[in-house]
Amino acid sequence: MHNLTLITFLPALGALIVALLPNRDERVLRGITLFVTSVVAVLGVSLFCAFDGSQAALQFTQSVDWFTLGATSVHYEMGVDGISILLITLTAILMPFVALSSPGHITERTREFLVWLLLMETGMLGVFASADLVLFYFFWEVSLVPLYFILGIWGGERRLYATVKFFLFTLAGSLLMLLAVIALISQAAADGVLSTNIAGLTDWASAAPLEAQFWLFAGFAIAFAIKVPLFPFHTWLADAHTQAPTSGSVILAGVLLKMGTYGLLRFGIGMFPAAAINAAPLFMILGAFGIVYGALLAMAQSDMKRLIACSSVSHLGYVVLGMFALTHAGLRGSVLQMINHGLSTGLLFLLFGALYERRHSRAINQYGGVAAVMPLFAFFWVFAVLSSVGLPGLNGFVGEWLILIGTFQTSPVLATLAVTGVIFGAVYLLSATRRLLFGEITHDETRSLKDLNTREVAIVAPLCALCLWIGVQPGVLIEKTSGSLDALVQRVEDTRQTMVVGDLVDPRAEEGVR
Amino acid sequence: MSVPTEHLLALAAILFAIGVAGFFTRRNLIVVLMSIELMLNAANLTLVAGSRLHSSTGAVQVDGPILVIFIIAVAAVEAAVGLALVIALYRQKQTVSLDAFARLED
Amino acid sequence: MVNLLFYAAALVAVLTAAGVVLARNPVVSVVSLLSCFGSLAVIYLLAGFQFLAAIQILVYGGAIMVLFLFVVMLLNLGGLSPEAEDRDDPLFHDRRRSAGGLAVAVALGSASLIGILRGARHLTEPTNGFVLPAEGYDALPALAEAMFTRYSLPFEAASVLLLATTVGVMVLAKRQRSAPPAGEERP
Amino acid sequence: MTHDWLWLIPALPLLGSLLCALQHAQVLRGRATNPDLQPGIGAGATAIAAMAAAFGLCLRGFGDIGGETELLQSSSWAWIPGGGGLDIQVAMVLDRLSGAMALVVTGVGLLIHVYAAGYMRGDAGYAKFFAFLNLFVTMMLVLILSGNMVGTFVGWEGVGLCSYLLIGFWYDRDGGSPGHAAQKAFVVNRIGDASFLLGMFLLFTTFGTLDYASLIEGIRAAAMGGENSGTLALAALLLFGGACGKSAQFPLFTWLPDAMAGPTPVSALIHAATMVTSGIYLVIRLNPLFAASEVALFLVAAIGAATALIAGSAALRQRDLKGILAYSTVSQLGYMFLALGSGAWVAALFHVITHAFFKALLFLGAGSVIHGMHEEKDVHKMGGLRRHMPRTFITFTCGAAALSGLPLLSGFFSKDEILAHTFAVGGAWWLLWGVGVFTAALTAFYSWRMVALVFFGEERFDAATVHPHESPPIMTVPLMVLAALSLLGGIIGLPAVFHVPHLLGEWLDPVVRTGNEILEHRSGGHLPHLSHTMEWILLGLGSAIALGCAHLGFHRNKNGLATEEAFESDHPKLHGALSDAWGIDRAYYAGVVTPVRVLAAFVAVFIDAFCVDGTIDAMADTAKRAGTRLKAFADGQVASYGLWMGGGAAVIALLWALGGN
Repeated sequence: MHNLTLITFLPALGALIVALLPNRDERVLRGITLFVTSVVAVLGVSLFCAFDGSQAALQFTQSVDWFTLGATSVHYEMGVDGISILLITLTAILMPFVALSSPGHITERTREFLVWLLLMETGMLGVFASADLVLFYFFWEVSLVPLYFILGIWGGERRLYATVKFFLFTLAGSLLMLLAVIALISQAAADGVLSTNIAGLTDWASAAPLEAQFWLFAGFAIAFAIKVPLFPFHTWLADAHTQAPTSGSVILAGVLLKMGTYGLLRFGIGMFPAAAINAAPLFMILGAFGIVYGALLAMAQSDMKRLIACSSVSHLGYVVLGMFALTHAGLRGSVLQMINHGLSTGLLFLLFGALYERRHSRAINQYGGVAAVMPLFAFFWVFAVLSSVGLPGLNGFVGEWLILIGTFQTSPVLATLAVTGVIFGAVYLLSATRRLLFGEITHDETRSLKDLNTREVAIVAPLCALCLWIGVQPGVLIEKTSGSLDALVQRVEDTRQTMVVGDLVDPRAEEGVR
Repeated sequence: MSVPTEHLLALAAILFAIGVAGFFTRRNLIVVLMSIELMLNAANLTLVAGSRLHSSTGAVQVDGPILVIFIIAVAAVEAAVGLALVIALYRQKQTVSLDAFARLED
Repeated sequence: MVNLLFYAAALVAVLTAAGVVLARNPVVSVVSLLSCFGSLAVIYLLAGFQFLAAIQILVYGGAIMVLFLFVVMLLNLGGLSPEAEDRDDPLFHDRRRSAGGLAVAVALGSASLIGILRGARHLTEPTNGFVLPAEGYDALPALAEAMFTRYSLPFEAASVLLLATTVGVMVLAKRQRSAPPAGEERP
Repeated sequence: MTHDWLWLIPALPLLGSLLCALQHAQVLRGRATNPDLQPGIGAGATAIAAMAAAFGLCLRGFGDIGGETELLQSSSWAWIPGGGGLDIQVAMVLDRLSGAMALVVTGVGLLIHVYAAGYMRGDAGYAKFFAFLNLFVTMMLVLILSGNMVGTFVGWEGVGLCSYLLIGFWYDRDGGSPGHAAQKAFVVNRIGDASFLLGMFLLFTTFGTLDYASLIEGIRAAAMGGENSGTLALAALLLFGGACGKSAQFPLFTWLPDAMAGPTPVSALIHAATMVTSGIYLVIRLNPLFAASEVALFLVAAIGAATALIAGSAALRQRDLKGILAYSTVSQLGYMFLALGSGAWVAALFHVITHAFFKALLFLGAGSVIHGMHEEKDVHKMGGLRRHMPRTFITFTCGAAALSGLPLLSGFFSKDEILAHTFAVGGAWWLLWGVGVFTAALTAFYSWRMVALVFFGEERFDAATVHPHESPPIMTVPLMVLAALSLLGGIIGLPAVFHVPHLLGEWLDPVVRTGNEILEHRSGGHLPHLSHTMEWILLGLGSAIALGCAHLGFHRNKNGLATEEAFESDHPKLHGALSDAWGIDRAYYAGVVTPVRVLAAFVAVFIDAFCVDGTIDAMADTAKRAGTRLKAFADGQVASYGLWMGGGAAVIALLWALGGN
């Protein structure tokens, strides 16, 4: 029942069916897609429920020999820990809604779109579920391709520029990571670690000499930083988000960016704790800077999708900041914030997508007074905005709060800088909301807008409910990840103990030792 | 015959160079194909020279001649296919000049 | 004496090879090449490879060159228009390319020669001359045995290749004959 | 023993809010486009019932505490398991402080709900309004009743949200200015909230807990031991920053006058009686923290006095009836902080309570006037209304009298207690006392100017189009109740010279004991104290100033606009500064808002688009240009490809031949 391979490859199977089905009726194809993604969602949730959060070890593991690279054997190995279980569940839950939203904005080449969508899900689930480095890299690349097509075929007017930019950026990151992967595997093999199993490599890498750790960490970290994206690698995101169709934006914000933060956590910090401790100040500064920088960018935007994209930069700054605070609270908040950002930004994109389908304009000043004609839309929009700005009681708050308090424990200065993000977040999102929803109706086209229909409500209402539930009961999620994160913190602390206090250690680490 | 091996090799090198020159300077596809044959023969000659050197101590080794035979077979194949293509191209463009086939997609 | 014969054959081979490349008329090229192959066959024979010499004459001279000649004839004596023939002067038309080609050829040739001459001292030539078995270096029994044992796989591959070529060439020719007019009309 | 029914206090209004929201959804579904909607009283009744039930529960809880049990506590809600010793569990705690506050919130809130049921009748968003209003009360109760700071923060931001929603309730009116006002309120509140967050983090890293009970233990130990004094002062100031945002203190008060764009009951409930007092609540709750630092205390008092003066003077020249009340509210909140900064915790809460009565009354009365005048807010276009709306007139005047501190009314006692305390602290506080007294004079003046302009003099409105009328009983009855409370509310805190017990002081004693002990400890064993004679003198002075200035304010304005116009032409600059609240709002725009916008544009256009993205595009362009150059080599000539290949081979061959052996 709890079979990772089944969950991962079910969408691919669905893609095959959709691709080969002779039936040309789009509704049937969409129905199949929705069904497959829903089944995956159910499986994902049941996996989530069955997961034991108090354990740090991988669960639901599966392993089959795959091939050998020289003396090193590569396995097809799947398994989830407390971090990936959340992201798998998020992916599985988000996809049916994306599939359900697609009739609104995908009107041509539907079959192809659905095939890419399903393949994408397999890629993303695979990234989170793989327990072998080579397999991870394989899925990482697999997940890249479908978005390339979704962006390039169904995107906006400047889609080619955005697509090429997205592809080049992520490819550059991937190649860097490939280098690091190869270096890691060969160096580990030289030490007699003859398997690409992530757990085994982690054991080797975390005990490796600092210099080796440093270079490998740099390779992985830059690759993931591009994906996250951290300043200064963030510019692809705004273009990609702006040009992508709604479903593309949702997947991008909801899951794909999380691959970067997930990687940073699992491979950056998990594998190379010593290097991570040394690099932590840099990443914390980048994260805190990203929060403010993204917020300032968002304030200056007149294009709603671009604004949401810039807010993603800001939100992911929180994730990175909390992660590299390397405290219990910071890490928990960081993981939770990944989920939260996926939900609330996904919601914003879905909602604005619904509006875009009606008016075909992304410019905020083309709207105004929408609340009067679309009260339901206004309700859900404000809800999503509040979730995004971190209102207590909704999901965003818990993550942000934990990140901030975790950061405060290591660096009060950066926490103070990050707290300004709380203010700026309110400024740009509420200002956009005001210009979108409030005031008098300024465009006649707005007057005839229809409120959300049943399908659209069916997309956003459950996600809003989820936001509320996480805000009220975040413990359910946090408990699942606590085992893994505690082990991670333990590893970091152990590393601090053993690290020579001196040349390469920053003062903070010395404090930790003390 | 007591010609030193390097003289055979030198001859092969000269023939090969002449083949290369023809290959690069001529436009007529048929002549180009012939230049290729010339180069292949130069290669054959080096094999023969080497084989003679190795077998000269008494223990005959036939690897060289066998390779030559294979090369001749492949050369025949190449000539056949090449010439068939030449004919096909000629039918399309009424010429066998390389200049006419500059663009790969044509 | 035998050596002298070799040098004579070598000279003929070089000259005819040059003729292949320099002749404007393809028919002349074909005939030159034929003579070149003939002199190479002589050299093989002199070097003690009777069977190869025979093959050289039979396959190259008998089959391949006839094929070339056939095509040249079929394509109306070379198939080049007079202007194209003018342009096909290997030395004086399009000097840039000619110069490039010649430079490459000279460079390759001289590199090979230099390499050969510099490497010659490492060759361990038999001190008391070449021992030539009566049946030559490519005695048929040995050749056949190797061909059907150690080299059976390449041998079979070669036969498959030949078969495929036969079929392929026929298809190429056939397709051209029954090709739709659209293909013919293309500029 | 746990009292889980405490959860019901916030839960009931929440339930009411949900029911109202459902009704609103029904309205939308049924007749979403009909503007002449009359949804009846269903939603209002639901909301009022929820409020009444909550009030009842608060009363019950209030009755339970005071005897042997000083506080009731519910079982906790396991909220955020943060790991590493951070485990947030929120429980509802009803102690003497939260009990008193909850009683005011639900009691005054109940009256305002009743009033609103009449005021909002006929509005298309009737049910929605009550959904928001009930949600607000929920959040306010969460703020008050939470047993730890995180729970308080939930309510803290929650009331901010409801304030946002209610200010922007009529988002499509007045050219969208309510939307702007709502946004401003939320953002300015968020600035305070950010400060609150930092203060909370600092307390957590210092004491390892966020539960009030254990925090106060920790602070007490630290303050008595003289440890961490810098940290304590910093935490106090950060939390005070949060309080400044929520309670509209200088320099963060500018949102409150704008917030009057919301419906009037909202102004009464949120921006006068309850939400804006949460900053005072927080300081009283953490009184040991503030008591531990002289700097923090003085800053609180100084900011309070400055705010009182700035806003009190601004109220003098407002023409918008609600604007006068808004600035008055800011000014009175300043008084409360002045009290807190003088260590007069009880006096602050006393003023919170009396202010809730008379300011709610004044706002509701103003609403009644505006309602009767067909949404006219300019006091210059009113006048002589006492004949048209007698009940509103009488009650409103009661409120104004209490506000201006006429002797023996509620405002008199609470304000006097504050000033007496400030005076008693001495030192630099004497200056603040002077400011307080001056502001008291201003208060009396503008209160009676307002009464005179609205209800006396000739009728300055166009009688042909405007027909002033008295409001229905559903609106006037709450006014009467509040008027009674405003007049008599002072009895809970009579001064010591009257030789009767200070009821509120005795009641709150357990809450403020620790703070007072720390104050005593710091000042070497004696709390500031006034002799009875001095207290009599201060009382007399207060009465004289109030009466005199009230007289001045009333008589100068009761006969029309002559005084107003004369002042405006005589002192145009002063008039401009006052009606503009000393230009602080504009200074904000010039000093903060515009620079941030410019910075954002600079970052977006120059740094991001030009520098960062430009670098990347330039890299791409370079690659492209190089490609264009290299394209020349790929001319499609097989021969030239071959030539290149051959050339390469030749070079390699030459290298091989010439190099090595």
